[in-house]
Amino acid sequence: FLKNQPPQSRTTTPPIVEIKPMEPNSALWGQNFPNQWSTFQKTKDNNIRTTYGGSEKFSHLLEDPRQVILFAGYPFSKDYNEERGHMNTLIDVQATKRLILKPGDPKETHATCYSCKSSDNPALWQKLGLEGFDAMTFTEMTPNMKNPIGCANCHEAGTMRLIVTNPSLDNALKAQGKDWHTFTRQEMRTVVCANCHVEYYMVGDHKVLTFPWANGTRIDQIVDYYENIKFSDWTYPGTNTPMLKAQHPEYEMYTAGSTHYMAGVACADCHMPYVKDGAAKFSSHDVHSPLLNPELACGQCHTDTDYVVGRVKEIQEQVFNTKIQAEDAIIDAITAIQAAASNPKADAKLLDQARSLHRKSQFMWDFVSAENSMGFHNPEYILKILADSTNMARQAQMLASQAAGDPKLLQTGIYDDMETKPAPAQ
Amino acid sequence: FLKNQPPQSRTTTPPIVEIKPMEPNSALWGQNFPNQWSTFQKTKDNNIRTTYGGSEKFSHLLEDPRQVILFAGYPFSKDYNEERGHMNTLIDVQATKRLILKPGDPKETHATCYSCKSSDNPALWQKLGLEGFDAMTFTEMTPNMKNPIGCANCHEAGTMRLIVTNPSLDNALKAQGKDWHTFTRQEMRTVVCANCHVEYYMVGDHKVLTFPWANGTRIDQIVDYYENIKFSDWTYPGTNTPMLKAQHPEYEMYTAGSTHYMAGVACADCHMPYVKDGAAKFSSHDVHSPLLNPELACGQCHTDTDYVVGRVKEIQEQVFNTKIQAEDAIIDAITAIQAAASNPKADAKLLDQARSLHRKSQFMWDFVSAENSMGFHNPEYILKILADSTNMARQAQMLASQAAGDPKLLQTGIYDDMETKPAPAQ
Amino acid sequence: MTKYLVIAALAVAAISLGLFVYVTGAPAYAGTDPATCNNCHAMDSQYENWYHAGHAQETTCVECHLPHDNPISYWLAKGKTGMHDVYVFSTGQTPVMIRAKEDTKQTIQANCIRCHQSTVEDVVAGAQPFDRHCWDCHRSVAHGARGISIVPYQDAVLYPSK
Ligand code: HEC
Ligand code: HEC
Ligand code: HEC
Ligand code: HEC
Ligand code: HEC
Ligand code: HEC
Ligand code: HEC
Ligand code: HEC
Ligand code: HEC
Ligand code: HEC
Ligand code: HEC
Ligand code: HEC
Ligand code: HEC
Ligand code: HEC
Ligand SMILES: [Ca+2]
Ligand SMILES: [Ca+2]
Repeated sequence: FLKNQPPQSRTTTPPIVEIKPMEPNSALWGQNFPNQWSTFQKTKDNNIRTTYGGSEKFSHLLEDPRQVILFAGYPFSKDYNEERGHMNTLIDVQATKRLILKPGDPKETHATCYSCKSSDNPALWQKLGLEGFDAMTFTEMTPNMKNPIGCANCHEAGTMRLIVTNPSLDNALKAQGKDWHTFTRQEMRTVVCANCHVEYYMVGDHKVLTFPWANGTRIDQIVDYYENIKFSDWTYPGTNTPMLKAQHPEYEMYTAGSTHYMAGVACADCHMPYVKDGAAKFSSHDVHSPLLNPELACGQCHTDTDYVVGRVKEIQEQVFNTKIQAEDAIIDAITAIQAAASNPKADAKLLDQARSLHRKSQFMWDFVSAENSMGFHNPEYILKILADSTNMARQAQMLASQAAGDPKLLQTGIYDDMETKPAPAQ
Repeated sequence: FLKNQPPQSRTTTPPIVEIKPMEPNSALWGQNFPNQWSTFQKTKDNNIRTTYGGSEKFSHLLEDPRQVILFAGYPFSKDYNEERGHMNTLIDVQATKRLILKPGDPKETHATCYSCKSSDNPALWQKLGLEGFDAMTFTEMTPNMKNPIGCANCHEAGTMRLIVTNPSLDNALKAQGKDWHTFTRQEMRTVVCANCHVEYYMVGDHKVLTFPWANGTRIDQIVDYYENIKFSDWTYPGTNTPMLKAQHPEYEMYTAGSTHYMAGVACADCHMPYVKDGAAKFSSHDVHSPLLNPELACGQCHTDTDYVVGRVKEIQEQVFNTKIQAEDAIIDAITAIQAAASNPKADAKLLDQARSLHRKSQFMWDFVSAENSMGFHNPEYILKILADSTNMARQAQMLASQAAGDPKLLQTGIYDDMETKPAPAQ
Repeated sequence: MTKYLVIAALAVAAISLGLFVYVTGAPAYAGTDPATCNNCHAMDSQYENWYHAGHAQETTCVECHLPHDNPISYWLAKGKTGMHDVYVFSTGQTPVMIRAKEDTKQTIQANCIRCHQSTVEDVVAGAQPFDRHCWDCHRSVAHGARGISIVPYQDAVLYPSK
């Protein structure tokens, strides 16, 4: 019976249909690669939740109302949800209340927000160029957005090799003197995710998508970068702090000397483990929390899956608790700075020092909070960042009190004392 | 291959000499077990230093003068050195300036300080009982101390099985409803170290050695324990804080859900790796830093020794930096509390809250600092403890400032601003 | 009573053996050639990793995976596990991750000690039972790195990069 086994199918040959470069329609690619396509489509309907992640679109603002305060004056205080699978990108980006679509509004949302949401982008970037793409408004771009994320965001048609498709990533690597064409296959299994799972900001009136990596991708290097160009996303109400918002820095966090990264493990090893279809083996394209299929995601390397999943629980709980403490400290600081700022006699120099610490402290907290593994991607690094963030927040509060010459500003535990917790802004 | 092996030294049969129960003289046991004895003797002369540990008897006070301030008013501000191998215990305990030997001095050092330093103890404990042993003064006990640590501290003569020899450990386990006789062999490979590598305090005038484990061995449970019995080691000068001193809590730290403990790894796996004499394996009794022989200590479990040793470096650096930040925060707090305490108008209630946070914050820092792996035994747990410690120290400073109604007490970075750093006390 | 059990056991053994040989139709399975195990791609990664680990020169699969205390238990086990493997495989029930069963681990451990007695008897001996697996420490000895592997076991074909 060993003879009449299905032959080991080589998933890469032979192509049934020719795929043209940057083909946006994943269904066409899918004819050549049914396994990858069928698993990819599962990302549409996943809705299982895990303790801190998973694929259910719950509201982070309702889960943790502290974030309503921390993002006050910024669209994230209105609507900020748990992310879902790759095929939901268009639905979700178009549904978020964070968008400002009123034509002519100086803050009107740009097409930049589509950068990481569609397989139509590679072709459009080639046609319009990065700046041309981003210069358009969100509304102007919408008609071009026919497909969510798809094969073309990660693969080169024909060869199927992994490639950098986002020009901003290409630029960011160049700024560090790196050329992704020289990367190994194993490196690409991580770098391909950096097309999107990275911290970013927008440059100039054309809102050109840029990654703040010129000094490197470690937290202190990114903070320095923003300090040097004096960038800020919004001004915090009452404190007048020029704030920074962090966004899903999975790549920066994971590659900052984490256990797994140092050991040569790639994003795809855990999030796209190999699965068997009869005799054929292929990478699951149903990308989601590895805690939903740990036998596959971790079991290939860890013989005792229950042990490692138990570790994840411990690591995440510890990070979660430390993260909440940082939030409480920042809220205490904000309240003090607001009081000091409204005090005409307050010492301006000390007040500015307080603001600068508030700015850094909240960005460092956000860098952890906006990262989506609740600490697992790099536990020690992340706990260190939270320790620093809390320390800075406390010092910011002290400076505010000194500025106002008023020790009454040193009240702590303000959030816990609130009778009613804040609801998402309108 | 299997035939031409060198003859095997059978440690189990037949004993060359009969060893009487609790025999203090290790040389006698050594006649039966030459390999273990010869490696054990190496602990005498080891003197290689590692980045944060090793066997060179350097002064922690000269390395980090902050600790002179933190231990002000307590003997640890006079003399606190890096520990060495097991055969140096008597030399080192008798040489330390921390002893108070003036007869009749109410603080005169008790024999309790010999508890973990000699293989004469098991016999003496049986003869005098724990309380009888500890009731004697250090000077009175000295003539009985003929041997440093030896076989009798860990092994049962005859069977050679690992046993709990320190009555205080037996009591502490009982207080948790545990009976070490039911422990597995693998558990004993960790528990045997808990005869000594644990946090402890002394009860009553007879200074009875006790481990604060009744609520459990996690940091918060130990803090609660000391809070409930209102215990304190000394009163901090100027602040009047009732302080707690932590001591080498390797066992508590390591067993608090660390990566390795959860994976079933024992102290002896890393600190007493098997070595070969010809073909025969035995446990190296030359106990020291595994970084001095990582190929043996880590190499069998981790095929890539350089990788794991590199990880240790990263983990320890991160913990070290975070630890120093906590020290700076505590020193800032101490300075503020001293100022507030010397202010007659200061609010007594707020001042007491400040003291209570200073007490907890410094004990938690010390629990990490007095632990000897510079974080490696349990990186995440330890970074969390440091984050909490720093957060509490900052809040202690704020409360002091509120108590005195004086924002000038909020000065930070006091240690860095010092012209001359403090030298060990006399 | 026990007499009947023994007979029953032998009967079962005989039948299963017969069945095993019949189903596979490959007397080769009575042999010890690791390549035979590898006829089955379910065994690919174990074969691969065994081939590249320290034991390949000296030690075949069955040296570790079948009891060697006496021929009876050897053939009983060979029939039992062999039947099991073939059954699970040919009925397409091959699990996501293949793991050694508890009794398999005991068999393996006994074999480690059988061959390495002179090396380990001093540490295995003692008043308390030696209650851990050799490969808790020698994680790479049999099938490549264990718990620390950075190369997923099961895809030597698709994933040769490391
Ligand atoms: C060693 C395994 C591992 C590696 C490597 C890894 N991750 Fe993760 N990732 C996890 C785990 C575990 C979680 C937590 C899932 C949860 O909480 O449900 C997670 C969570 C996430 C999430 C949120 C998932 C959710 O449930 O919402 C994203 C997004 C993510 N990782 C992206 C990445 C990216 C991008 C990389 C590479 C830069 C990466 N991961 C590398 C294991 C890994
Ligand atoms: C083209 C941009 C892009 C690329 C490339 C990309 N992602 Fe994502 N990813 C997203 C977006 C956008 C979402 C959120 C979709 C939503 O919530 O609608 C997401 C969601 C996820 C999630 C959460 C899924 C869930 O069910 O919660 C995981 C995990 C993830 N990505 C991992 C990866 C990994 C691993 C890679 C690389 C192999 C990768 N992503 C590459 C943009 C991208
Ligand atoms: C550099 C790539 C990139 C850019 C640019 C980007 N996103 Fe995303 N977006 C992601 C990734 C990756 C995720 C999934 C991880 C997460 O949600 O943190 C995501 C998730 C989302 C989600 C679902 C989760 C949520 O937050 O509710 C929305 C909505 C969204 N993005 C909207 C936007 C908007 C609006 C903009 C422009 C301001 C934008 N995105 C710009 C990469 C990007
Ligand atoms: C989020 C990024 C991403 C998207 C989108 C994506 N892939 Fe992949 N794909 C990968 C990664 C990562 C690998 C592993 C490559 C490697 O191991 O070198 C891979 C591997 C493959 C392979 C090689 C065989 C295998 O399974 O490892 C094929 C074929 C493939 N993908 C087809 C597709 C098709 C068809 C689509 C669209 C339906 C698609 N991919 C969408 C990231 C992606
Ligand atoms: C491609 C191989 C690979 C995959 C896949 C993998 N790991 Fe690991 N894991 C490693 C290596 C290598 C180490 C480093 C420690 C070592 O050398 O043993 C490690 C270490 C760990 C540790 C110990 C470090 C710590 O912080 O406690 C945990 C926990 C862990 N992995 C959990 C997971 C989980 C959970 C998954 C799946 C979501 C996973 N791993 C997937 C290879 C892998
Ligand atoms: C997984 C391996 C491992 C385990 C298990 C382990 N340790 Fe360690 N230990 C280390 C490493 C690595 C260091 C750091 C050595 C250095 O910094 O030079 C260390 C340091 C120490 C030190 C200070 C050594 C020195 O150089 O001064 C002591 C004492 C110690 N450990 C005792 C213990 C005790 C007691 C246990 C069990 C409760 C234990 N260790 C468990 C690896 C381990
Ligand atoms: C009887 C008490 C006692 C027991 C039991 C004990 N230790 Fe120690 N250990 C000490 C003392 C005391 C020192 C410090 C000696 C000195 O500095 O003079 C020490 C030092 C050490 C050091 C530092 C050595 C160096 O060179 O820096 C290590 C590592 C260590 N012990 C590990 C262990 C381990 C592992 C176990 C259990 C297998 C253990 N100890 C059992 C009391 C003990
Ligand atoms: C419960 C066991 C225990 C008791 C009781 C104990 N020690 Fe130790 N001692 C240790 C261990 C373990 C070490 C090694 C680890 C370390 O130095 O942190 C050590 C190390 C030392 C050292 C060498 C390192 C240094 O600190 O300079 C001295 C000196 C010392 N002890 C003195 C004392 C004195 C004085 C007392 C009584 C106040 C005492 N010990 C009580 C267990 C104990
Ligand atoms: C606690 C960890 C540990 C366990 C459990 C363990 N070993 Fe070892 N073993 C080691 C170490 C460390 C060495 C290296 C000794 C040396 O090279 O000096 C070793 C060496 C060996 C060697 C010699 C290797 C060579 O290079 O010559 C053999 C054979 C061996 N072990 C077999 C076993 C067997 C069989 C068992 C189970 C009964 C076992 N080991 C259990 C740690 C362990
Ligand atoms: C600090 C604690 C400690 C001291 C002191 C100590 N041992 Fe051990 N010894 C151990 C541990 C732990 C083991 C491992 C036991 C096991 O694996 O079950 C061990 C194992 C042994 C074994 C069993 C064979 C082996 O090597 O694993 C012998 C024999 C032995 N020791 C003899 C001695 C002799 C002789 C002395 C005095 C010179 C001594 N020991 C001192 C902790 C100690
Ligand atoms: C008896 C086996 C054993 C010994 C000995 C051992 N380890 Fe481990 N180590 C493990 C296991 C099991 C894990 C958990 C991850 C996994 O499953 O691979 C681990 C994980 C690790 C990790 C990843 C966790 C992290 O926080 O990054 C590091 C680093 C590590 N070990 C270093 C060491 C060092 C250094 C030594 C020697 C001083 C050592 N180990 C000795 C078994 C061991
Ligand atoms: C007919 C295909 C096939 C052949 C030939 C085969 N195996 Fe397996 N083997 C399997 C499958 C399928 C499983 C999974 C069974 C399970 O986990 O229930 C397995 C599981 C195992 C296991 C782990 C489960 C257990 O029994 O503990 C071992 C060990 C094993 N095989 C060894 C061998 C050895 C040794 C040989 C050669 C003498 C061999 N196999 C030949 C298909 C095969
Ligand atoms: C049939 C006899 C036999 C069995 C069964 C066996 N070994 Fe070995 N082992 C050997 C021989 C012969 C060598 C020498 C091979 C060499 O050095 O290339 C060896 C080498 C080793 C070594 C040192 C070389 C290396 O690869 O690290 C270790 C450790 C070891 N064996 C452990 C084990 C363990 C653990 C088991 C059980 C899981 C085991 N052995 C089962 C015969 C055996
Ligand atoms: C040196 C001894 C030794 C040899 C030779 C050996 N194995 Fe194993 N085998 C082991 C050990 C040890 C395990 C691990 C058990 C565990 O991790 O729980 C194992 C596990 C397995 C498993 C269970 C799945 C897994 O990977 O854990 C299979 C299947 C297997 N072996 C098949 C084989 C095959 C086929 C061969 C010959 C090509 C072979 N073994 C040769 C010792 C050996
Ligand atoms: Ca999600
Ligand atoms: Ca030392």
